[in-house]
Amino acid sequence: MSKIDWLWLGGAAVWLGFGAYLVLLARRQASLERRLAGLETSVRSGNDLPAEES
Amino acid sequence: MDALPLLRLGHVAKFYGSRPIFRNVTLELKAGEILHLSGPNGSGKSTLLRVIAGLSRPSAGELELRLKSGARIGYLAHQTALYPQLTAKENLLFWSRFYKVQPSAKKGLEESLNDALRRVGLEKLAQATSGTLSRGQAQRLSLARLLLLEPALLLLDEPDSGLDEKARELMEREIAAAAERGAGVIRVGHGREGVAKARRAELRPGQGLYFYEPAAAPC
Amino acid sequence: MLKGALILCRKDLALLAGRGGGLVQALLLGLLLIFIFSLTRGPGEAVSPQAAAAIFWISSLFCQVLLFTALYALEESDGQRQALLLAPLPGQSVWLGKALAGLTLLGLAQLVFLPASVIFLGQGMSGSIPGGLALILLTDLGLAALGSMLGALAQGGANQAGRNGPAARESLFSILAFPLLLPLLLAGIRTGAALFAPAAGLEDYGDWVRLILACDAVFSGAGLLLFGFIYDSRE
Amino acid sequence: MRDELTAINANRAKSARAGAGLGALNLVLLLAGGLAMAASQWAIFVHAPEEQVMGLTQKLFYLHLPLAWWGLVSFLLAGLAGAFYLAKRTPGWDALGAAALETGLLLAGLALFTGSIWARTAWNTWWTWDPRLSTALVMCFIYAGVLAVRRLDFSFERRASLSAVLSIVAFADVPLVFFSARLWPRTIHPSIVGNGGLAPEMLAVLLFCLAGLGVFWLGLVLLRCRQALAEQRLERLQILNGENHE
Repeated sequence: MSKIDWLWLGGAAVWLGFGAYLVLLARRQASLERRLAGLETSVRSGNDLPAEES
Repeated sequence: MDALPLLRLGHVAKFYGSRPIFRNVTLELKAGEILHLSGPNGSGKSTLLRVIAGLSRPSAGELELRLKSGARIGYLAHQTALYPQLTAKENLLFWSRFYKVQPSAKKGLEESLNDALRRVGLEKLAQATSGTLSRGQAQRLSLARLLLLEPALLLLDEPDSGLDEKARELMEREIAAAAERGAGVIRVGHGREGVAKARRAELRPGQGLYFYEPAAAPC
Repeated sequence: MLKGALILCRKDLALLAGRGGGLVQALLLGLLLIFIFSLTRGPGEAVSPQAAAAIFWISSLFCQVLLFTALYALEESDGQRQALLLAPLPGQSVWLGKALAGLTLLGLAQLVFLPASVIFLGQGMSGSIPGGLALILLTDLGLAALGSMLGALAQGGANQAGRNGPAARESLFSILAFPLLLPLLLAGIRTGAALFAPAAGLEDYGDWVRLILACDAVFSGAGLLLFGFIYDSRE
Repeated sequence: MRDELTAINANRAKSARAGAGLGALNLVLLLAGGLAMAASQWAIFVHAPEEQVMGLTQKLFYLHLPLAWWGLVSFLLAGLAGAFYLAKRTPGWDALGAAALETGLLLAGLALFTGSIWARTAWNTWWTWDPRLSTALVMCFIYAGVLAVRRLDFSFERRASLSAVLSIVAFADVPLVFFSARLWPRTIHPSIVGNGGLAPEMLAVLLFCLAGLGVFWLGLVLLRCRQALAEQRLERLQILNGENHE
């Protein structure tokens, strides 16, 4: 592995790392939205929803 | 009895997350008064006691405690707060050390420990490790732990659960004695047992406290 | 604050050192580690002072894991923590009481680990004994300050710890304690090595002592300021 | 009784409106950050002169330093968010804390990876007791531990309080780790990675990379923070639905 290869490896790792994290976030967001939507319909009407305790 | 109430609750509510446990609880308790609190399971009686004891923050409403400085709160929960490997007397000794237990009158600390054990009928089991006590005995030892501190406010969560007849009498006598001494008592229980003198209230889910007239015989 | 802490500490020592098996169990684990690590040296080979000091401190750390989880488990068996919160003492005195108890128990255990290291790992004690022991105690202060904090942390809310189970408590304590305590571990190893056999070079231990004092200050400060937030049952 | 509910629903609507505003800002930050980093990649190779001693591998430095720097800033943010949560107990601070922790761990991890490649090319060993490298490693262990605590099954307040306290303690521990790592190698003079004298162009490129990653990092933290707020909302709804009874 010559020096230039290491450089490529380093650069690629950083971009791949960010990419993988963004994909992970996107997937988690999708499942969150699906479950939120499911829950909101089964809970009584939205505006009568007590929020987090003070 | 001084006119000012010992304890005042105004529209107190408690949520778990966003699920209401109890709402709109308003109550005034004077020194020397006993309140018998009943209500269906899950109506939040135990949680209300925890809120009054200061172990749990109310989600809404005000809670006002007028305790003279140094006055203490005694909270008897289902859990006894006893160390299984310590003997009955050592348990009392440990908990009493946190409170400046002035041996009443000329009696020494040793004397007041024995006295506390005698009042709950455990004087013979002083050296028994509390792990070997039965549920009822442990409950009485835990009550002794509280009586030793002569609390100004006594909160009892089903104090007579698991007690036999004789132990129940001892318990009632001690609660009445505490009230005589000027302590405010709130005891949670089912049904109508307990001294007639007590005020009665029912914690109804979502509506707060419903007070029975002392004369009326509740169901 | 100190009065409440001392009452608690006395009770804990009576329970863990006296009746309960808490101290014995932690002691055995440490001894076992020292013995097992002694297998790393071939017959006749000597273990370097630094390696021996590292083994000594690693055993002390594992011993501390058991001690502090046991110390805080005492208050979880039947609602004792709730009663402690109702007692008229500031939250920090629970932290201080448990830290003092843990420090005493760890010290007792180390009184056995030290000779064990000399025997199993073939070490002399040619460094300055009083100086070395003082440094061990100073390092233990930091270990106990953070250990008492992490012990409370693993206890969960009213009964949440139950849901995570005791195993979660010990592992949680370890995965947080070891990296956080690394500076103390390094300092302990380097000064410990000097106790076993003072290195020829004039290594300046002043820096290490200053580091140990800094760790003690940071961890004690964290205990005093932050303990109240994690040791309450006021959901 | 009515006012109690309306007050609660009022701040719920407020956070919903804020959520929408954040969405737009978030997108801008992420895009701008991404573009800036791409541009910096170009600048590293074209604009920055090649360093005589280490040659090409020195260019990895333009990536490694910003990662380590913003990772540290992330952990500082997590500590501050923790302090604010303990003071104010509003769930928003916990969400920001969680976002900062996770993003910080990602950046520190990448910094560690590029750092070890740097060590590999500079001293052809994967690991040396370079103070910054070992501090980054220990920080990764500590913050991975903190994130593990967040995944345990605690009530919301419990998890938030524990995470806040740990974030503060962890950040206070970083300088201690750094100094001990510097003292540890027996060599008296600590090995300083040669980033002392930087040619002006190099410095310009470095600052550009730093700024680019900074914008991207901010976008990342905001994105994760909004997701944490959604997770909190989900948890509340589940409780309301009685899915996990007390």
